[in-house]
Amino acid sequence: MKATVRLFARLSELAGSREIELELGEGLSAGEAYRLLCTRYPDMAAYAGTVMYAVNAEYVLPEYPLRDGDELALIPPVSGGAHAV
Amino acid sequence: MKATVRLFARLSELAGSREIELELGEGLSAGEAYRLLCTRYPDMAAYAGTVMYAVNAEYVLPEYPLRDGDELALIPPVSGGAHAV
Amino acid sequence: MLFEVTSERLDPERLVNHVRKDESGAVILFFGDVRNNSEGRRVLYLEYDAYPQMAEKVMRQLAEEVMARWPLTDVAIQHRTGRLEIGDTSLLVAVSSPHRKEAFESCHHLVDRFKEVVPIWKKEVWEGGEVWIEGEPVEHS
Amino acid sequence: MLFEVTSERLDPERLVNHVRKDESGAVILFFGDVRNNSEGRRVLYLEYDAYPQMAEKVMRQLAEEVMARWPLTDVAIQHRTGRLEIGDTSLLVAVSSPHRKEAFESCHHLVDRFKEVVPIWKKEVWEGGEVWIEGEPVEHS
Repeated sequence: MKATVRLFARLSELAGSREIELELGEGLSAGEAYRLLCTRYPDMAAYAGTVMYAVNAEYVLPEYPLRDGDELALIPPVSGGAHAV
Repeated sequence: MKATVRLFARLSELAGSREIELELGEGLSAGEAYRLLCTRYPDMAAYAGTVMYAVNAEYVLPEYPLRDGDELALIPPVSGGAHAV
Repeated sequence: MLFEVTSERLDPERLVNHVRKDESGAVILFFGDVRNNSEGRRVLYLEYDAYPQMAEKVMRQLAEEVMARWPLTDVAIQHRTGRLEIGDTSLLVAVSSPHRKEAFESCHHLVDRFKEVVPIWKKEVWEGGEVWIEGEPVEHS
Repeated sequence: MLFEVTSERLDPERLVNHVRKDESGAVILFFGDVRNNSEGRRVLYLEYDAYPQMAEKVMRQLAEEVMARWPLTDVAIQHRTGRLEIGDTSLLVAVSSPHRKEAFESCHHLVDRFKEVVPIWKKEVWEGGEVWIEGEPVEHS
């Protein structure tokens, strides 16, 4: 099955891309997909304790099983709003 | 000596005027000037417990002695800002 | 700092531009608007009276009070007088500061204090009656 | 309600007009502006990245959260993306309610929650370096 992984901020810089198509084994979880990406982009492993997961624009737990066509987003700690306010 | 008394809101309606020139005895206090006005406009007496005094645009105590040329303002309880917010 | 009592329509953009500085990360703008009801009465319009010279002086004192208590970058206040319709803005308070917490707290405090001490009065006009409001009504939330 | 992530300059007037209703006596508008310094560094500009579809969804969830907790009349939120200069506004939050207390409390809460969960990120660029900010820095006041 296929999933699209969306990357933002530093994660997209590490991958050199904002969107990656992944070919995955059936029932692979969001967290497993992230670890798979870490084998391609080892610097992403620094986010192991802090990255959050969203599937189809909703936060999910790392155990969430992906389905064909899902959009998985890797969410590093957010920092919207103004500057240190 | 002379003082100008400024009236606002309901007090100006009771006096039918926003500004009154008062001829006063030397050293009369702000509170005494108010009681003098109450003899002319008896309905003003309802404000005895709540009216505040300002002389030359600064809040003062009722005992404050007026001087010639002072501008005395009788300040009913204020209600600026929006509507019951 | 900017303090104004005016019979003109208030100008939120001007206040915000006035308080915004390069070192301010947060600006809070409070609008006090005329509501369509008060204690169950359907309000038609409000009429504001003021002692403008004194009101501007007291506004400045309040601003100095909060600037001494919170690390703010600037404060501006405008109040309108005369007849105001439903939805019109009677009071604008703008506060800027490096961090948001101080901006929220000080702006809230400023509005509370404004209603206690600034010599401005409103008259409510509803169908079949009117009354000068004296003192701030208790909040029913 | 109105929730937007946009690369355009934000529009405070539109947000205020959106949340203002005949029964709202208070409107609070929060501006998150780009400051010229951060932890001692002189900031040149900021760059914002976002996951817009999800950000707008999360903003709506936050708004529903506060509307359930406080008696508000409406909420609107806008966030800007791309390169922002010192003094530019990155975040606008507008809240309206019949009484001011609820407006202040809920707007403050909304901004706090926004910075915890909405998928938006900023990169600080200063002379000789840049860094993606991850998580909200601790406030030094």
